[in-house]
Amino acid sequence: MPTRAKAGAVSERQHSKLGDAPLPETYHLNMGPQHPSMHGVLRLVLHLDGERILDVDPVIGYAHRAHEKMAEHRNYLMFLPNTSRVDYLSGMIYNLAYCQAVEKMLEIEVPERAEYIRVICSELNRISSHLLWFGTFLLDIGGITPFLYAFDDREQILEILDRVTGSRLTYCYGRFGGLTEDVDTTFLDQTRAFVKRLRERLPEYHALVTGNVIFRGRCEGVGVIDQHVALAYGVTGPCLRAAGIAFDVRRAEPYGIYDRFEFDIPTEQSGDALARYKVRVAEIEQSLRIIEQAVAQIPDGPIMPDKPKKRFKPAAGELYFAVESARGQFGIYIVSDGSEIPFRIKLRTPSFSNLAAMPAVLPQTTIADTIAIVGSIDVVIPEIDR
Amino acid sequence: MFNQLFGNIWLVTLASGAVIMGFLTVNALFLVWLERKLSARFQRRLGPTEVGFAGTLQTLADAVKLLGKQLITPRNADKPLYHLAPVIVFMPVVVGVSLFPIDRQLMFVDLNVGLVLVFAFAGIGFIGIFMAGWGSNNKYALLGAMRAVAQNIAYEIPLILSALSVTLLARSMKLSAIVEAQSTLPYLLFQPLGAAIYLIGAVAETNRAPFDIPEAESELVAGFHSEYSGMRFAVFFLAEYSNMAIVSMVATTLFLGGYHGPWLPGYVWFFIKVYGLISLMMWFRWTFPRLRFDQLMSFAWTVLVPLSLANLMGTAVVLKVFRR
Amino acid sequence: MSGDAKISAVLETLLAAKLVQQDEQGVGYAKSGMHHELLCPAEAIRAAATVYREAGFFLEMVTCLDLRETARRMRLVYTFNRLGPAERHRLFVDLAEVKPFEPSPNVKSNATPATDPPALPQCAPSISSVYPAADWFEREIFDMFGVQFSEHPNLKRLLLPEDADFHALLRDFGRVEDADQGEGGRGV
Amino acid sequence: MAVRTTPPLSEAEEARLMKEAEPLISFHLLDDLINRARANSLWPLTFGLACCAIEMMAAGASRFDLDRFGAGVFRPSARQADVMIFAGTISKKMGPVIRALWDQMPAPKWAIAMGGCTIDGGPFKYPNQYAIYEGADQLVPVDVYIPGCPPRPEALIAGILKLRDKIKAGHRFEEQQDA
Repeated sequence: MPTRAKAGAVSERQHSKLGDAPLPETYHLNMGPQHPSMHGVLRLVLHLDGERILDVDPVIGYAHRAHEKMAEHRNYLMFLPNTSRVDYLSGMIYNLAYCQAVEKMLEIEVPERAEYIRVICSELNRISSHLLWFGTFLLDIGGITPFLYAFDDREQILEILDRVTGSRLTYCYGRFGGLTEDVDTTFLDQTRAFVKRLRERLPEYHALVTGNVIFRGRCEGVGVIDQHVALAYGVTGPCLRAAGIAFDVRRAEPYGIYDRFEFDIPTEQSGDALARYKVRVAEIEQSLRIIEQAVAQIPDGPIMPDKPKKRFKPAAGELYFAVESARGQFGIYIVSDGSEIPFRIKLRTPSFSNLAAMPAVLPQTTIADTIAIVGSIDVVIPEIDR
Repeated sequence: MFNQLFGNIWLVTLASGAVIMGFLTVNALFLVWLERKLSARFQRRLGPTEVGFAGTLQTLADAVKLLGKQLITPRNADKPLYHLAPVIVFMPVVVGVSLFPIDRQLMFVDLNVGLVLVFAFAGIGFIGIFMAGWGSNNKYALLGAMRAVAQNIAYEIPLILSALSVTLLARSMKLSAIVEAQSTLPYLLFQPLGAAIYLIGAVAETNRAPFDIPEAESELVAGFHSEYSGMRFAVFFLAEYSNMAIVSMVATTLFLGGYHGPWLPGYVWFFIKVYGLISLMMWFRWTFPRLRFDQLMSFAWTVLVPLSLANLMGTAVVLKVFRR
Repeated sequence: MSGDAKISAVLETLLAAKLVQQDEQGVGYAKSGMHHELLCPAEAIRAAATVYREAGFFLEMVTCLDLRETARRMRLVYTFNRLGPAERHRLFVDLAEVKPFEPSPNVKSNATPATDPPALPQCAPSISSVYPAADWFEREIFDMFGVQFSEHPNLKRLLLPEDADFHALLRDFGRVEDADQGEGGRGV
Repeated sequence: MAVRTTPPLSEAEEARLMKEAEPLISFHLLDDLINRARANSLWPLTFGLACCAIEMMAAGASRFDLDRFGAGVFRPSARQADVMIFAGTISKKMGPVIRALWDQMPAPKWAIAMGGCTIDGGPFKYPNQYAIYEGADQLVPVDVYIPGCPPRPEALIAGILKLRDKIKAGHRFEEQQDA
């Protein structure tokens, strides 16, 4: 930085939405990639007038790990561990989504019991992701204690999943046709106990956060993503439902056995940060409902097909398979050339599209709002960068 | 008190300075430890446990470590301002502490305009903060410093207005006289609104959550002290915790009756009240999210300032009508 | 309007205006997760996108396939879907290969193009003016495949460092077979 | 060319020389004190790269509580941090940023490589990969390596305790190993 960073520095930016003429009294602020609120390594280049944002340029790619290139170098099974590292917060959902996609290509039947376990684990994972979001979002707007409460409850989920999958975060639990390990009664008991515990804890969350005047002041009317913006940018997940569109892949094109469960799709109308908060907290409750039903109905039986395939060699063709991850629609686009190695795997990740909408949302807010908005979108950077 | 021990004014000044510095250092070490322990309790954790009994030496370890850290001066910094800032931030604190009556006979300086001096010196600290923000030549630091100055101006007004209504009651700006006037009942009972306004203003004056926007960690990295390392950073820390002690001392003196209290010696009561208030401020910090800057400002100008003005006017009218 | 009617309305518009043609290779939703697979000439993609936009579809994904090895072309894949019961349309846009493909000496190419492909356009028009979502997708494709988009407002690298001198997802970039499998090489 | 050799010293002579070589004033005690302080006050930089960052957060949260060891004060500004925990994959784009951050930290400073990616590229390592640095030690000197993908929070705590022991031992680390 050769010149003094004064607030009076004149902008040289040419792409400003406010016209090409340099504005007096504006400057650039580089937020990230190392910044406490950028959820890892997101970088926002803000064009500011005082604390008011005129324009924003998200810079991504700081966690690019070449998942899609790796897919071209490994066979279908060997790509499995990659999937949960794409979005490590809902790794189970991604892992199982990939399994389901490959199963669809290979026309493998999955046993009933495995399907139920998949639903339970996915929903537990969704809750743990939402709890982590709850904590970090509050941390972003300055509330430190809720973060620790949320992590405390999240640890219960990790303990349950750790016991059956052997991993706390980056699960590799699914296999083509089923799962690696069966669950036992302890797992089901722990899950029931957790559902009960979280039901008791949710009112505490509401008491601490939802009703707080400062919290509402920070979130109400902030960062509105309306239906128009959502449609234009392909925003999905809780951000879309907060804008009043009840779109959930679990309902729109049911996969696995989701059509057997009763659950609501929570929606809000206002599309602001508070609406996104409310939708996510309501989704935790709906996930608890699904878990309850699945635990009650789970049948006995095998968790893998009787004669599991040894070689996975789908016929030449293409497949798009979508699931609802904790952040929105996660799509896997697999192109097979008939060999054991995928020709191409494209991962359509929800945060990529959700974050792309930021240049439409952030201008005319303040720095503090930026933090709240990016926090409320719930981005996972390696999922965007892949 | 020291006047009787030493005749020489210079010796007295030196000795008082040493005592105050010692007190402030121990106070900050204790408060940081207390804050970490308290926050841990609020958050289902343990807090420091390893260094010393219940982690009591943890903050000492932190301080010694910071002493031994490299001091970095950014290449493009405005060096005189950058180096002076920590001193300017910390010095008023030392003066501030010397003004309070800790016990009936325990007081470093007793001035007629004690209250005015306390607020005057509290204002100087913010010059230091602005120097730090400007001198660092860092945009985050500058933003933090600008926020700090705006916040200070906004909150000092209700703070002083609420203190003024106490001086109306006590008819003095001498701190010892204000305390003596509360020998029967603390002014908290006569000035509940003033006390509430003062408490809110005090939290804002010390840049504590939910008003910690000048150093808002999640927004401005570390705010105005983003570029300070080692001991210079420690001085900012020391000043922050000392400032907490000072605003609590003011509140104790103005509203809680200072050293007055049954059974226990005066200085014990004084410190019980001071640290009780500090704990309250810590409780705030670990409970509330942070306000946005414009919300903070509009809260000060549209709510606190009119309220404190009304409180002052009301007090004046009531006193005029009913006293004698 | 019911879902089916909506789909057929979109399709009719597209086919009537000769924006697309039905892809005979389509195998249906059960097999490929796609309701309709359509071939689209590059110059018509923006008009097609406008039709989808007006029918309330959202842009789910844009990606690219490097088919130089087998068909001497790049293929863009656009996926449109509705925010409701799934109605997924896939549009293919074929483009000329970004640079001639030279098979690695270690690899035996099992399919060689029989004839030169018909002349294909070098780049596709950007649809980011219709769907802002396409902005980043197109930048990613430019970054990873080197495919250009005309009239894109800000076509620069998205994921790789700006000084990178390669396009990572091209099939002939970073072949494992070319790598030194000696010390440190783990093989796959 | 003949090699000139020095005659071997007698034992008494050697002892005398060793005694002379001892410093006049010993700062062992002070060194020890400051090393102990440093070892017990390791403030990490708030800096997560990928998956491991979540486990780093978990290590700081309620159940594991890094603050017990004085390592729970995550500083967002590099100027105030003592230890950089590499929590996640280091992409080629991130490398220069990490160098800059490392250079911004005041001495003495330490680095912990958390997880497979920061040790040798971990799961993202394959021949001809283009995206990541295969190990944090390609960028900065690393003091402690913690294996795992991601390592459990207990492992991170163990790593921090290892670093603590390393700092406590100070310059006399080798001496202690001899004894």
